[in-house]
Amino acid sequence: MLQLNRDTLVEAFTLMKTIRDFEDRVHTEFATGAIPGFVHLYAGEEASAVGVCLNLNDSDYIASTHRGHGHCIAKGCDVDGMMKEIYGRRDGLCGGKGGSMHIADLAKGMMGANGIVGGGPPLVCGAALSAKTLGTGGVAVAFVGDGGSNQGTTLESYNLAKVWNLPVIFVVEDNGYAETTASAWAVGGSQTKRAEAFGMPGREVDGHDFFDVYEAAQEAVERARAGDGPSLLHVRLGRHYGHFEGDAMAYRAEGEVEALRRDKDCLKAFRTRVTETGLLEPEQLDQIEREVGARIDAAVAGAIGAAAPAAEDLLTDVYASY
Amino acid sequence: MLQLNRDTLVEAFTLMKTIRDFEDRVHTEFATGAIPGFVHLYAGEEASAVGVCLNLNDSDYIASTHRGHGHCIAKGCDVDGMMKEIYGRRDGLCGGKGGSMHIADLAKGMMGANGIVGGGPPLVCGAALSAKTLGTGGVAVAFVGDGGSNQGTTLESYNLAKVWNLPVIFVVEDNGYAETTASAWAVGGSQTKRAEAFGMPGREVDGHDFFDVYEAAQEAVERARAGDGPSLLHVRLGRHYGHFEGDAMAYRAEGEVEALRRDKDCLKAFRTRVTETGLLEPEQLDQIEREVGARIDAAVAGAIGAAAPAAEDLLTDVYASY
Amino acid sequence: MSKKSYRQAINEALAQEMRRDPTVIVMGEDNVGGMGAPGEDDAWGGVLGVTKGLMPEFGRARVLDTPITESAFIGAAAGAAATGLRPVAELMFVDFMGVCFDQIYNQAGKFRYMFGGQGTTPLVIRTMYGAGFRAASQHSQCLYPVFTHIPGLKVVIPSSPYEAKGLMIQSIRDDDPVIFFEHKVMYDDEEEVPDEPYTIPFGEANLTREGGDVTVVAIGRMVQFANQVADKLEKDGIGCTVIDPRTTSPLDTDSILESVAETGRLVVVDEASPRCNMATDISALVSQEAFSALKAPIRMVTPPHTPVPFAPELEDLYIPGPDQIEAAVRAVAGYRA
Amino acid sequence: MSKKSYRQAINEALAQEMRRDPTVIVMGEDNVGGMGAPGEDDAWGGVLGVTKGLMPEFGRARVLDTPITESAFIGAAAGAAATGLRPVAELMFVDFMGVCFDQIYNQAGKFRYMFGGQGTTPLVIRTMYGAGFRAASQHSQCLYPVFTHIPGLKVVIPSSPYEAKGLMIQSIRDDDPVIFFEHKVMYDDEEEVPDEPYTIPFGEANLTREGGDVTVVAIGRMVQFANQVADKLEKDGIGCTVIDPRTTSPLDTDSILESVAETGRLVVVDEASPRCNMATDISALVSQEAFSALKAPIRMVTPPHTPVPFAPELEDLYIPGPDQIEAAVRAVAGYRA
Ligand SMILES: Cc1ncc(C[n+]2csc(CCOP(=O)(O)OP(=O)(O)O)c2C)c(N)n1
Ligand SMILES: Cc1ncc(C[n+]2csc(CCOP(=O)(O)OP(=O)(O)O)c2C)c(N)n1
Ligand SMILES: [Mg+2]
Ligand SMILES: [Mg+2]
Repeated sequence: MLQLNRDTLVEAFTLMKTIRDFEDRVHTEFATGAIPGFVHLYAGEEASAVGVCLNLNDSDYIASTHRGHGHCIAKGCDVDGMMKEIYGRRDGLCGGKGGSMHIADLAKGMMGANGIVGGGPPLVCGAALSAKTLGTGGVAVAFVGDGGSNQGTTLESYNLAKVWNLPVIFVVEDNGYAETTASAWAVGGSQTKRAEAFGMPGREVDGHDFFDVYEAAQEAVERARAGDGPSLLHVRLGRHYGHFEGDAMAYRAEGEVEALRRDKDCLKAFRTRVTETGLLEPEQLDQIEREVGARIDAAVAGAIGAAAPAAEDLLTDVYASY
Repeated sequence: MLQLNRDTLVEAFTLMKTIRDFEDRVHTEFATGAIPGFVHLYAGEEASAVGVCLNLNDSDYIASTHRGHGHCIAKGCDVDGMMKEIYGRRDGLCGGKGGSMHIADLAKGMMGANGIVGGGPPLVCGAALSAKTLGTGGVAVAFVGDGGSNQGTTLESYNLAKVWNLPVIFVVEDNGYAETTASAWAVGGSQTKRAEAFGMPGREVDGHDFFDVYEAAQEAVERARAGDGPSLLHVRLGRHYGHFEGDAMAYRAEGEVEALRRDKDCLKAFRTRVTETGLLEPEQLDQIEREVGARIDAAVAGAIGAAAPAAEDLLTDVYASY
Repeated sequence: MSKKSYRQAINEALAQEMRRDPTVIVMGEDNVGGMGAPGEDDAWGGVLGVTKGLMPEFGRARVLDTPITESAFIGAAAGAAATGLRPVAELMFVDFMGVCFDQIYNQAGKFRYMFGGQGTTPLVIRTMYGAGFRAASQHSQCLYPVFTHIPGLKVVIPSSPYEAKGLMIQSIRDDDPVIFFEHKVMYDDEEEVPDEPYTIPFGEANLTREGGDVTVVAIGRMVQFANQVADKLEKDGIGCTVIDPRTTSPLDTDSILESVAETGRLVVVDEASPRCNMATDISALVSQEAFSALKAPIRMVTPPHTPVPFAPELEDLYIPGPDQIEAAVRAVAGYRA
Repeated sequence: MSKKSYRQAINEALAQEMRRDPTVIVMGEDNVGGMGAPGEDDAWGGVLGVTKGLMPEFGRARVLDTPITESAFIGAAAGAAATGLRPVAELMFVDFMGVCFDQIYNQAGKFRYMFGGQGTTPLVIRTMYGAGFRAASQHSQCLYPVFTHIPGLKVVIPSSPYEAKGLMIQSIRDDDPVIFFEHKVMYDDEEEVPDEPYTIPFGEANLTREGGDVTVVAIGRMVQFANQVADKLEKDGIGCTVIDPRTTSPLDTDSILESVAETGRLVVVDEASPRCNMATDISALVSQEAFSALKAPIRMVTPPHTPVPFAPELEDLYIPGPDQIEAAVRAVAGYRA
């Protein structure tokens, strides 16, 4: 097992639990009709975002997907600002103009969720090029789904990152489905072989196991920081909710989600691991859970009570100057 | 050695020589200023087009690239019509509206040269889908350059052809350069590993050896016709001229082209092979060469003497009806 | 004849054409749904259910799900159209054109011209457009002006269920590449739609209201709003002719010019971004061809030159609505030189 | 001050900005040339030589060659622009936008709005456009109307070497994504161009000729033709004001409207395909905002709604030329209601 200090473990648990509660609450709130638009929840996949992002610092960048809340939280975005954004409030992280699919916080190195499948990989090549050119020592991570792994923009980026020898990590989060379509059907060949076929290391990772993700990401990040170029992680995990809120999930097996929640929950696995090995006390974790719960309650209350954008906001922020 | 009958060998030599003479003449004629626009010559790569296309029939389709003359001739396009097209004449294969980069002959299964690098691979997936859906027994071939092998459209097509189990053959013609950029630099990983990473067989082929190409293509075509899906050939070869006419080739090594012409000429190799093994007589080949030369002379003379399109042609053929 | 939704009308058109012609196939992401998955087959029938039921009737060989790979499968549809099939491919949101536009405008749209009149490309691309779904700036665009700009493409924008069915059948039978725009907030709109197949020809506008004072040309969903305004203003004594061009390429310029010749006053309503859009296209046409008939400035009603915002309050401000149309009509009706 | 070609002017602008600001980088296919190849370094300097000499001065870390992978490297340029660099990326021919448009209009062009005003995206995309090179239908398009349509993008179309240098320097210093259109048949055009760096602001049109009878707005290469016609007609007593908008987004609407207020007659010359193009955009603007000043129909001079043909005879017919402009100007000048 990795030698992680207690602070890191506490941070990991706090972040994972924050994502879980955030998503569970968005799920409930969405059902009330209070949240507009498309919302794609990350619940069940927390170990991936957190296992990767705990290896990063503020000079590192990530680009996310339509399923971006978890990545945002793991990269340090403010949950109050995020919740307000999802509600379309003026004080949201993007002034209410972006919504769930476009949350970004450039100051935290979060280059944006993305409504375009495969939109992020080219962008992180650019962030990595900036890091390399400016000598910041930073790395850049593209999260992409199993579905997004078939998009030409993603595949091109593998090659560009290799050819330019960029400090990039491609994290393919394979939750088994792209909308309703099984990755087992839609992904010809294999993710790790694809990585190798473009000349970079590829590694399969158990996305329900924070420690496995953390360690694999650490290796990839170190490699990138050392100037040894890109690599790819194929993270297998499962989503607790539908593709988006409102999806009846008819395409999933009966009992599939229940089994996932029961047997593959990254939070449960983490708790077992750290308490059994005596690294953290159960009470400590309970305490974190209570704090996180309160924080999310506050975020929702804050979002509900917050003001909508003003009419004049419609016309601002199109250009820096025009 | 493959068991090819004499007729096929005669056809192979005739086609390869036709391409060579066609291109050598276009090179000379271009220098006179008579030919407008961009022209990319295929000389030196003949064994690839011919080795592949001799495995095809009229119900099979190919899609080509900007360097399309060789593929057109190998797939049976009329050389007079081609030459006229390159000169922009009304009787050209495309009425003078397409030019060198857009020669097509749908009746011959030639879906077009293409001015867009990576334009063809998606299209052949469609031709293969037609063949499969309509039960024609046909297959479809995408020719793509080493440079085009990095384009997302190409990479996506590998996956789609695999996932849909289409009768497609991807022929990556690696002439070492994309414009001036070496494939050794621009292609991360390897072509054959890429094929395998998408779940299809990939095979390296000596593109200066007609027999090697023919045999590899035969295997791939048989596989496709049998319903066993796509495969990829990585054909290594060299081009005798610049990227396009007018290219001074400063990026190539001194003596590189000379060595290619001297040691790697597919026509010379073919002649040696078939005459040494007694399959064809030198005189037969000489005779073919004379005939081909006359044919190309006639094509050029015909093109020079042919009429330009008429003014009203500008507005026709935009739509089938409007 | 029975009440059908816009969604049902399109679905019925697809099903009837697939029955009539075995070369018609349908493809797109999750157009069936559940491909390779353990649960139900036909699990989605498209993200908003438009293709539901086609696979059970026609099988997976004619209703194909695809990986997320728009260049490859839209290009495949183009290639299939050039080689014997009549594919109806779904580009889920028109906003996604940016990852596959080449196959549409440089390939499918130019085949016939580049190849000197060889062959046909009977390709239909179905795609969702428009704001109002709180789907934010990458899922709410119109973008039909971009397709209208391209020679070789036809652009169809049905404004109601009846229009949708007839125009879809025409699109499938048409021998050129057609981009068929479905407004995502209209899928549940209902009206009487014939049960049997019928076609609506391209390039023939529909006059949904007739009046002598002002010509209002409206595109897609905007036709509804224009009709509302026309009905309201009729009571105030302002007669509007509302023209739904149905197709922006080809465009029925005659109907527009004839109407303006009568009314002398024009309002164009376009949900697309305001620069180089259909409002400018039609305004320019009229200012060149019917100048002498014009009695008032042309007024364009469009959203502002901004991406589509997420917050409902902003999005509602963004979308051109009946109030703005009414104001524009009143302004041109009341204009005296 | 010395005579410089359009090519040299752009090259000089790039070099001077790279000297001034170490965050400016240049990238594109064969922008250096010979990458990984055995022969000369800086073998091409771009397909038509515009970036030649930059690599020897600034090194391969700042002048990057790329694989043929426009989505990835144009997207990388966008991502780099959002994270501290000022990239100038070359999309060799604008016709290739179809394989990478998403990164331009859904990513770079919308960052600032989607993100509620966070950050800037100082990205320049240099690209070649236009007909006349006998390059056929996939290498001859204009397509700037498509970019002009998109909120969040700026569109710059220099009409001469002087314009090219000043507008390029402005583009690099600008904090928004800029698409910089270079006409491929103008690279050898020469005129006096200052040696020192200078900027030309966006959204400020240039009046290249002044005359009281007709306003001619022309885009890009068409400005030359418009000037020729203005000079010729001046001798016949028809005075033209020729307006080069320089940037179509932002567009200097004031200059156009002021001129039309004086002349009352407008011709718009646009090399782009005629539907939803800049000719329609400017005509519509004027017919809405300056109607009462108009004394004649607006005339648009554009190519026909066809792809660009290959044969020189056809291509020459395709491109709007001085004769058509002259005829249009004479027609509006001679128009009496
Ligand atoms: C270019 C593009 N194509 C299609 C879509 C519609 N879409 C949104 S999410 C999605 C599925 C993505 O699957 P995956 O990449 O596996 O991510 P997951 O949803 O499983 O996290 C699709 C098809 C899109 N947003 N962008
Ligand atoms: C999408 C696109 N990008 C760039 C180009 C410009 N271009 C034309 S040919 C070429 C090089 C192609 O190299 P390769 O695929 O190896 O083919 P080769 O010329 O060697 O036969 C490039 C970059 C293009 N036509 N289309
Ligand atoms: Mg997935
Ligand atoms: Mg090559």
